[in-house]
Amino acid sequence: MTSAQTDWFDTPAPPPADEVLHVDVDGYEGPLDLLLDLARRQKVDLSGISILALAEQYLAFIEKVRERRIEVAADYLVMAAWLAYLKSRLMVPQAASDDEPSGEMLAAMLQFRLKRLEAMREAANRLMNRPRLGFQVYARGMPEPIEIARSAIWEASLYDLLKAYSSQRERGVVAEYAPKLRTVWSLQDARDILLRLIGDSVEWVPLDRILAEYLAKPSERATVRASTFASSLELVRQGEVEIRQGETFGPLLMRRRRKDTP
Amino acid sequence: MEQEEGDVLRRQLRIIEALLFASTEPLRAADMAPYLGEGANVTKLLKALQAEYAERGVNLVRRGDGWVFRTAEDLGFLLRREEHETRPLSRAALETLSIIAYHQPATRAEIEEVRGVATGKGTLDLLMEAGWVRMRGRRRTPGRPVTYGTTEAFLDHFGLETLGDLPGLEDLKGAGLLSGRLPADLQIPLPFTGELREDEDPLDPSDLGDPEPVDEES
Amino acid sequence: MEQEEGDVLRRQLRIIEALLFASTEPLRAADMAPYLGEGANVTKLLKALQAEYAERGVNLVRRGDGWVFRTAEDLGFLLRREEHETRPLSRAALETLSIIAYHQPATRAEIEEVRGVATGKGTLDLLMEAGWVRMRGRRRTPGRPVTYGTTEAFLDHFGLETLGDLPGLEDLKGAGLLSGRLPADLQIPLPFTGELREDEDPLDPSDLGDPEPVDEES
Repeated sequence: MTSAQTDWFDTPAPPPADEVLHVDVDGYEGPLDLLLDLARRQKVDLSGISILALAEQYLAFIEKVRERRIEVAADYLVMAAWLAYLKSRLMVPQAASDDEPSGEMLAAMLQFRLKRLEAMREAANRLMNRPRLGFQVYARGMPEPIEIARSAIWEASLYDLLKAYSSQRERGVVAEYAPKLRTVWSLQDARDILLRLIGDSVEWVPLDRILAEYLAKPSERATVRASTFASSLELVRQGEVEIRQGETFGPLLMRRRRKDTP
Repeated sequence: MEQEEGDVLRRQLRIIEALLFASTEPLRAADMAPYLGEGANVTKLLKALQAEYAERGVNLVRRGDGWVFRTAEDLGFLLRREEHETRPLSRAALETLSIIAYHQPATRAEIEEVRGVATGKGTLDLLMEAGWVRMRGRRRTPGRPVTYGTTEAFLDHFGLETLGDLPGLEDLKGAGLLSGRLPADLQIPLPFTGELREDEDPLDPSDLGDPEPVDEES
Repeated sequence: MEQEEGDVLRRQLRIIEALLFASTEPLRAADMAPYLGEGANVTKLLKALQAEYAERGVNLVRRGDGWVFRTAEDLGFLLRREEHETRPLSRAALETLSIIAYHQPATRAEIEEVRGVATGKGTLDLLMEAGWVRMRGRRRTPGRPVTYGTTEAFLDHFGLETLGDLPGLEDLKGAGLLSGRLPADLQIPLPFTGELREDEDPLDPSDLGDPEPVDEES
């Protein structure tokens, strides 16, 4: 196997130092879009791109995003896992007995997909730049009523028909709508749990760390934060705990109030 | 020099030709002048264009102060005004038609059950008149209600080869026509494409004149 | 005799000219044939008329199976009106449109494979509502997914005579970028595209989330 001497191992393009990646995935339409954007930043033709470097950039990017605790859709993580796998295939020489696709093949395929997406994007641009009807090209402004023999007096398209069908089936569904039951922490529950978790600790501890085990479930995260925060204000008022926040949007720190202090 | 002048003239003619063609109302010479550059003699250009179109199927004619393209008068037989304009199908008719398409053979009661409102007899009549819906037979249940189905003309109009080409649940979701948040038991039937289903009888001979026993409805 | 034939031809030309000029939508040869009397060669007439208008400010253009008069493209900059699109297309919609145009017939899964992301609600149905995209039929594969393609209105809007005029089509074909599937030697789908081919095993669970090399054999 000759995997060690291929294009994919060419010197990785240096990451553009002057360009700070926006640490946010909201602007991207999926992992492929993000990868294409990263590839574009290398400012070379897609055919000459280093897939290894690209994979590293993607992994670094996702890592950075997660450090900032920005939630990343599963798609991005699956791609990250796959790229990590690809990286391993590219860096480890392939055993002759190995039936799995070689790293080069996987990389070539990713490159193909990036090229294809870019080509479609360019095609869309070229389409929109054509002389379009109603923008640069015009139809007869004053059509004259000429009767062209048509088979139907009534006009309806397949789309109209399907839309009519779908919307009335959905209408039927809405009538049977039952609100989804969600777990909600009552303020009393939140107060009890908070007091139990803080215990007698007089150290400043971030609220999120106190609540770590409860915050793991995404479906309950909002109610856990909201209810405990509201309860904690009440506890402060009653002189049970103290709260501190160093900066705007910084972590909320909490501790048991020492009884001996006035 | 003359060649150049001819080119300019040709270009000016093309411009007023396009302007007149695309305009939604008659244009006056003054409306067109700004498009032609300085010193253009619009009236002369219009006369020239009029002469070019004089023998064609479309003529350039004056309407008050304005100019407009109109079908040549001797071809007026081609024009038939407002008599048979195609009209969009009403929502009620579209809904009824789509239910018949998917749920056929369907009785009127079944159509109403899906729609949740009474279906006026006029709606079914209209769909039958349009040639898209037909009476198929009678359901073998008490009252022997008439069953409705779609016609060949229906397939033809909507560009379907067979009823099996109607998109199913997943397709409708995929096209964004149905939202994802639907109960799992929501079903979209496969239209029955055969001649008569086992629970259907052929139409009675007397049905052919009279679409359905007249009953009172709101 | 020849004179007479020329007269008939002239009259036929005037008739299709009038019909086409009067209409804002493309007309098919079959739409016009009934007005021409028997034995008229509509296609030949259309070509002749197209030639007559080739240099004018208004041109006769083909749009799929239809023919229609449109203002000349080179005058576009002059006629350009300050109109704004009522609803500019989103990037997702634009990409989806071009994928359908260049890959048609394309299923939703194929569109998603190219974009690497699920098609949001309001993309396909918006394109269908605009009249540019239609459901064409079903793919003869398991599940029989609906296939999408473009319409004549799409050709008309973007000024294309046929799909073969799509910009860059030949280059893209040549580069192998339009094959519905990946090139034969590259058929290893990414995880997010769904199925694996029968000759493949999925990644081990341990591959996921472990960025380190996992190859133990070598």
